[in-house]
Amino acid sequence: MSTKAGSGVKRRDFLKILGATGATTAVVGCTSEKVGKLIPYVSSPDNTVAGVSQFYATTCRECATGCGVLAEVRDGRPIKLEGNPDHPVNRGAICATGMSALQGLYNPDRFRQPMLREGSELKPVTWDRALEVLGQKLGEVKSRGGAANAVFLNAHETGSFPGFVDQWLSANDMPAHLSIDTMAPAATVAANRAAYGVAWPAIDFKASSLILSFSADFLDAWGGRVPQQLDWADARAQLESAPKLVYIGARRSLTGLNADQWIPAKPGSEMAICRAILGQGTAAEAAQAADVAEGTITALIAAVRGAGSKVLALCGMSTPDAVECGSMVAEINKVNGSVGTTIKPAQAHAGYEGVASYLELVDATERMAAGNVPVAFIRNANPAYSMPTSVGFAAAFAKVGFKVSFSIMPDETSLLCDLILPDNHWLESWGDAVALAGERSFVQPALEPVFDTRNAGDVLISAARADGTIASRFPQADYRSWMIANFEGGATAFATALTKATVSGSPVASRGTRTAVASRVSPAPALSAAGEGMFVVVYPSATLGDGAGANKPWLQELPDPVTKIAWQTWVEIHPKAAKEMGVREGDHLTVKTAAGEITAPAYLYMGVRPDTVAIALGQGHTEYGRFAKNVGVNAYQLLPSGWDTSGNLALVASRGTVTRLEEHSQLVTTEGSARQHGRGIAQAMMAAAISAPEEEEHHHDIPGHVSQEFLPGLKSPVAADAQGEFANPQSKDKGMYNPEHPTKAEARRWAMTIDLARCTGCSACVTACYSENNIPTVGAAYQGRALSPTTWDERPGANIIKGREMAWIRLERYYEGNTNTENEFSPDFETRFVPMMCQHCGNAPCEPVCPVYATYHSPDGLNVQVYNRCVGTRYCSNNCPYKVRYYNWFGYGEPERKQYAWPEPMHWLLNPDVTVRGKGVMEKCTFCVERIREGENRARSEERELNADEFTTACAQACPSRAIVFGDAADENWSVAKLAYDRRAYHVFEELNTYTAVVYLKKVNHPAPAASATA
Amino acid sequence: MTTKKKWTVIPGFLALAAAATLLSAYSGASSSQGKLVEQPIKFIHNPHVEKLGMNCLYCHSGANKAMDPGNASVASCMGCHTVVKANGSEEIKKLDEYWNKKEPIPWNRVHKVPDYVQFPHMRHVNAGVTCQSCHGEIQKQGAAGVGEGYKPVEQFASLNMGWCINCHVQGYNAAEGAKLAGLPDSVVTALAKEPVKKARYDCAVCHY
Amino acid sequence: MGTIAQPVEELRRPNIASADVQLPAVKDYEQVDREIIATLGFTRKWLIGLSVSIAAMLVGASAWIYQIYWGLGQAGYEPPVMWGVYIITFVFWVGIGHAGTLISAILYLFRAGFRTSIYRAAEAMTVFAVMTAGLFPIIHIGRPWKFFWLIPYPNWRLLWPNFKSPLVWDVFAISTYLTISTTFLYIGLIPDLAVLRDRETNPTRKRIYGILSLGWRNSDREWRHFAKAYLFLAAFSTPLVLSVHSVVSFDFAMTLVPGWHASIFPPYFVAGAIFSGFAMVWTIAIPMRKWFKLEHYITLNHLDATAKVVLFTSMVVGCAYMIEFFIAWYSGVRPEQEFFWNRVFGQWWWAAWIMLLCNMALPMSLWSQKLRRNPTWLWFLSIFINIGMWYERFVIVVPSLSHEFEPWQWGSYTPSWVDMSFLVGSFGWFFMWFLLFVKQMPVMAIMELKEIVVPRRKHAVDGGHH
Amino acid sequence: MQGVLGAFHHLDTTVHAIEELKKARLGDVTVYSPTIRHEIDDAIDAPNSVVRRFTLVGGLLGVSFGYWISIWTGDYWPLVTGGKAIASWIPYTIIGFELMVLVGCLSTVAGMFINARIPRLTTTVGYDPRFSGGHFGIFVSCGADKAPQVEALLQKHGADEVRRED
Repeated sequence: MSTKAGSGVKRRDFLKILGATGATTAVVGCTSEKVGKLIPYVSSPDNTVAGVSQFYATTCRECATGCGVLAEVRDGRPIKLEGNPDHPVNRGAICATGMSALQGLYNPDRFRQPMLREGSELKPVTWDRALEVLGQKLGEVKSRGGAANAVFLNAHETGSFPGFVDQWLSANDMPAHLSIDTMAPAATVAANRAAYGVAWPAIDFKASSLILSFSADFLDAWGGRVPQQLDWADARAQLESAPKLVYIGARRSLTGLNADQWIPAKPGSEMAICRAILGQGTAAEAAQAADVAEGTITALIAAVRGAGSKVLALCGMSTPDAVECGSMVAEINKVNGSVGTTIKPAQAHAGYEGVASYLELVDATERMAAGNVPVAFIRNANPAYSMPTSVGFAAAFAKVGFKVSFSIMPDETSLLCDLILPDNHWLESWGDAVALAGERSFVQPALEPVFDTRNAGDVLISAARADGTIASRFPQADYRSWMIANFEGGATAFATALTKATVSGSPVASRGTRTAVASRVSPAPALSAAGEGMFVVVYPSATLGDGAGANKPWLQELPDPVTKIAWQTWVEIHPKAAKEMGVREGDHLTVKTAAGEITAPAYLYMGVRPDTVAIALGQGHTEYGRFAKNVGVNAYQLLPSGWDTSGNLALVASRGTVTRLEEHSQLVTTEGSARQHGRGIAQAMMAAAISAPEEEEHHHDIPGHVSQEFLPGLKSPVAADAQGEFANPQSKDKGMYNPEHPTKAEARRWAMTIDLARCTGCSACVTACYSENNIPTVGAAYQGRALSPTTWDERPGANIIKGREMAWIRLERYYEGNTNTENEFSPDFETRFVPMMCQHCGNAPCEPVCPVYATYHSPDGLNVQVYNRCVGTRYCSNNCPYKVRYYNWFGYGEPERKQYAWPEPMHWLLNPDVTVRGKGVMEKCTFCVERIREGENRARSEERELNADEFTTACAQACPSRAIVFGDAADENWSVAKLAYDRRAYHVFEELNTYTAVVYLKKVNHPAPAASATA
Repeated sequence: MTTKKKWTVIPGFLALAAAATLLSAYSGASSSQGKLVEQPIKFIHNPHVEKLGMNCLYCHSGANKAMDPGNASVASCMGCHTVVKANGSEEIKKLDEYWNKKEPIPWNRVHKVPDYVQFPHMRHVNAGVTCQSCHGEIQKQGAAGVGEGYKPVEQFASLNMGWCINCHVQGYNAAEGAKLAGLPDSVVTALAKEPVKKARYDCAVCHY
Repeated sequence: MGTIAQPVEELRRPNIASADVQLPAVKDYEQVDREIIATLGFTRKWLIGLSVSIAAMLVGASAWIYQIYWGLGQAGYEPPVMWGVYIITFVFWVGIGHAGTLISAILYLFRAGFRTSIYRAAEAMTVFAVMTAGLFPIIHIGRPWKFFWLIPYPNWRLLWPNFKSPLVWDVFAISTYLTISTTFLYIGLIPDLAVLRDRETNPTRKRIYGILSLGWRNSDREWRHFAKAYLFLAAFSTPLVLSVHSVVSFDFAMTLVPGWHASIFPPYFVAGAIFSGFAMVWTIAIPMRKWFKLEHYITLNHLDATAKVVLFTSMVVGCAYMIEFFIAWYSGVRPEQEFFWNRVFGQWWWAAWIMLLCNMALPMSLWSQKLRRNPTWLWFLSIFINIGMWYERFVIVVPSLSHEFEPWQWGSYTPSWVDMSFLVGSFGWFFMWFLLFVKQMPVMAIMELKEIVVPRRKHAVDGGHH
Repeated sequence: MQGVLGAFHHLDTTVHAIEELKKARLGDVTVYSPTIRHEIDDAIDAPNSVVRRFTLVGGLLGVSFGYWISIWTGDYWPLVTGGKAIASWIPYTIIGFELMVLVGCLSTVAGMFINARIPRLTTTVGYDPRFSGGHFGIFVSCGADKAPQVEALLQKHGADEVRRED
């Protein structure tokens, strides 16, 4: 099979391939295509009905957590990933990164066929030729006896594949591979191993009453964020008895913003605090080292003592002394007796087993630099990007005799290789994963490969079978057969296991053992309190990770949960420090450390110490596809090559100088004002007030608020609400719809509750909505507008700078307190996250202004937007107090326009149930009306009524906090009907009489657990 | 003073033009009703349906289960046509070719609603709307054979929004649908007594 | 009636003429014909002006094609500011379009003598301004090719427009206004076209004027019905003028946007429209009276009278500005208060102050009679008022939208080069029509001028109707 | 059309001629004047124009159509917007008003056209281009028998020119 370079797989070819191979998944006709063709199957696969979704259980491979996902497959193509409700790890939830795997699958810049280097260029070749070259080169290496010096760098994964690779390597007399996971919190893992004997003990938030987080960003990128968030939200939903969180670190991360108290300790001073807590030092020493009030430390010590075994201390630091500090944090748990209560080593998470240390990678780099490595294999790891530049990986890698890449994307490392044997995406692959010790979950293909790619396992097997000397060790034809052969119970049991979320058991093949690496360079020096310059905190991005997510426009477009910046790198600096330096937001700052320097615009953030700047990883790719290339800067350039005592990279390891440049760029932010101006959008109440009589707190902080009773029944007291008092059979107000109409649609009132006590601001709902509703991403550099007849705005995020992001649901992040930040540093501010989407008002201001009825109120309570009727006056948006209507400024859905948001084959992920909106049309949240209709159709086909909580919206489905509940408020059997009457319920802008169908439940605040008596 | 009232002609013409515009707009002049499309194989419904009594769902199996009715896979055609060769018909030979090449038959679409219309076939079929109500007397298509006088499937209805809405609001006349479907008179008369079936005419039923 | 016996020597007062604005330098009917017809015919300057206007119009036209191809994103819209230069310019031109019908209809009913000399030019200006304004709603919508959906016509979708939407009211108000003001202009033109037909020597032009004049013969019968029809048209146009800008103001006032949601909007907008319309009349009429040598038709008395109208409307507008601030303060509604503070001291403080300076402060100079009678000052003032009124709409549209209820969605706005092309194009389009008009049609109503000129009499009695 | 046409240069002589012609009853009198002069109106003493009836009927038709179309279309496909009544008469008043003005004005113009008999295709008979300039004109529609009498009358009143039309 040969395909020309750059030519995509044509739809017809795709159909043919599938039909011919008769795979379990296949494709039917273009039910949703514009072409006037009606293509049937050649032979129709079992249980497939055109236009009806099937769900394949598989396991997410985007991070080490190993969540179970369901791939929704329509006509042979996955169109959405959802959490698998049966999977013990994620219990149905899913994060933004996981959902965005689809954009990795359908990425237009993926390797489309094998490639071979000819001179300086990679040229497409056939698989036969590629395998021939591979065999030949392997033969050469082995014949020269260089096999022992081969290097195989694999992106970290659990399951059988690592063992399989090591088997293959050992058959070729090569050393075991290195499993690279730059996102793994290696210091924590090392400390956990030392303290608890496992890499990652289970964390029980619910059992705790006081959580100390030493930069343990369990809601951002530290550990398994979906299971952690689920547990955290459940724990916080206990309201009055919820655990309180104290966050200790120089930068307030998303986890920090969810904390009840922030102790802004200087980087490197955490040990002193631990010592004070453990009684090994005094509070005064700790306070001095950490540069915080002594009273705070004293109160903290008292709080920890008071909490006893309900203390949960977590350490997620990445300083040179992180392992030591982690051990001391574990000591706090031990001393308090909370091991086994809040920290459960018995229920370990297995995701980080087998991760190679940074030191091993440095060692391999040094061997390469010395010219000792004859052949190197790379699979989806990208050390040319994700290692401190000072290590010099790229230059070292260039000296490798022959470099083979199995990566799916043309990233910085792959493009240095000589032979590209593109692997299948995990959604096209067979595989397995072990997330919880002893629980195995499977990866199965949800579609035939999009491009001319092959599973790396299959390729390794063919290479081995081509080599007569070792062919006998690989009797199976491909990796799937190899897996089945190694599966207890064989093919039948295997087929059954595929439909299950997890099965007990472990992969048969185990990893090879790697030789320990001796440290040849001294570790990074500890951060000293007395040094020069500002602390430079580098942290993995909550959306892009360490950069692997940067090629996915959904993740690029998703604003960082803390800073709300997208498509950019920024330098966080405290407003006070900025004022002293004369820096305004957006002014370029050069941050220079001993290792290197970067320049990025300043973001004034009150959640960072004034002597610290913070920079996220993830951007600054020089390759890796159109969405990643030349966006932002790479913070790895700042990192010194030193490591901590466990041999892992310390991200917070240096001080640097920060200088202001004359240049200025606008921040690509979705943030308007971060203050509510007393408008009662994000409301909160103190935990103690929940059981207090209701009168005591009632809207007094909203000036101009019309004093009236909260009417969760969504019935307007003033205007004639369209649906009348549907909930009250005695009422004569039957609303404006014909109750006699046979369809009885007006009996329903679709509604939603959002519990702000649960919401963490993680933004998974945003990406879920993009995925479900075909929302275009608009921030890519090619999507900008014309600045003059001849020039285009090619800044990444140009449209977002213009406020044109399309997120139907957005996460607003409002601050309370700390209004004098530019003159004073204070850690005591509160953050409230509000998911804001169309409120589906009973009396919607947007509706009567539309001249063509493109928006109106449907009998079942939806504020409907009819795209094909819309002429685009944008009047509705002007009149929407919530500002949740989004406009198609360009032809984002038109392939012939440069702003097209789904370059081929990305359009394969489009949901056929949702219209792709044309230019000049208004769009907004529909409450996933396509899911409502699907549910109604299903119920109707089965000749029954809808069951309570039968389906939900995409945002609610994904939400790892379970903050969003959707349903029929008019039917008491649905959960939402009960929640809407909660004690904490309120409508946003109730005083405008919009009578929204979205009911928010107030956030619950707790007093600072370690409030200083003097403060 | 004036000799002839020629000027009266001008508003007359204007009125005529206006009337023509309105009429064409109202009658759905933009629709492709009556469209005939050549197909890669001259399929004939008539012998399959009337002669063999095959149910529509045999080939369009999704019609009562899914939004999309689906179309027979080449394999299911071959289920009969490996045996049934109809005296070496050219058209069946074409089918053989597709099967041998393992290629789907690229049928041309006849009935097509725009992308922004979500049309659930199963809701209609399950509600008792006969296929013929929208697709015409499809059982008679191809009665003349594939030779001279062959007529491919024709777009029966205008598929205009007004056409859809009319049925949703006024209700579906089951007797008329049954008559088109060629059901026995007894059924038709029985159905005539039933009340018409109305449906929702909310925009968001079809447009989302 | 016993009029037959009445001595004809005592001249009856014409329909319009109050005695206050007379034309002493105009002696007889023939002079009127001669001097007005002298304004017609092409000149070099005129051709240059026309070319410039057409070039400007083409800038706008190409911008439109460009924008339709790419989408509205090429304009400077920056959500939440979903309306921008197009709506501002729309309201600006609708406002300009108010003076003409006001002068020709309302002042006709009020028998304001100074209207006679200026009403034709003002009415033409109205028609062209409304033609310009009418384009902008189409330009501003996302799918201009679907604009006809706003018009109620029977269709196969069985769908009708939403008559509750202020935009549909707009469609009705603007199209009615355009139709009526065009009709009004044309009806008034018919007798003058007959004059041109009868004086014209070029056979082609004569034929064209002949067709346009519909065979008008100045007969008693024609005059009788003409006078009555004209009166009723004026009577209908009077509330229409007031309604049009009220309806336009409803586009804003019917919403709940802070800064828009105000019951004062209709009178405020109407006053502003008259204000800006008169300014535009000056912008056009002051150079025209000079270049066309019509100073003895549009006398300083005329300018003085119009200046008083401007002074009055300026005070109404200024009062409305102040009332908005007062209400915002008095209401105690925080979003409202914050918005108005932001209007004057926020991001667009300069726009608000341009508005206050041009519309409130500068027109106060008209308290001085000397300045009221100084054409040069009036012309410069008219330019300031035009700018001020454009900014008034800017201040209403942009800062209000950028600073609504939801602080998270507060934003900014910068017009793009495409927006500006449309602004330039709108002036090109307007002046193209106006320039074409002034050289083909009489810029003053010949028939009405004759009405106030003392007719020739054999047995004249001194005094006449003076 | 047969008759006698007289052109006058002065208003007072025209008025006197009209008055005398009316008394003499020599035929239908048509008066041309470059502009409206009430002296001439008074001399002719014609009945009030019927255009006002067209206006009234047009206005009433317009306002009823305006209300009807907005209420009927709202009710025809009842879509609820903003919880407002389907037939909201207050906003529909605007439609009613605008259509009243529109139809009222157009029927006024139609009334004027019909009553004034325009557009007419020719002006040559019984008309002189001077009448749109500085001259007044009187056309008396009469047969050849009465023509000399009319000519005499017109000349007596100081007509600049008198000619017969046929």
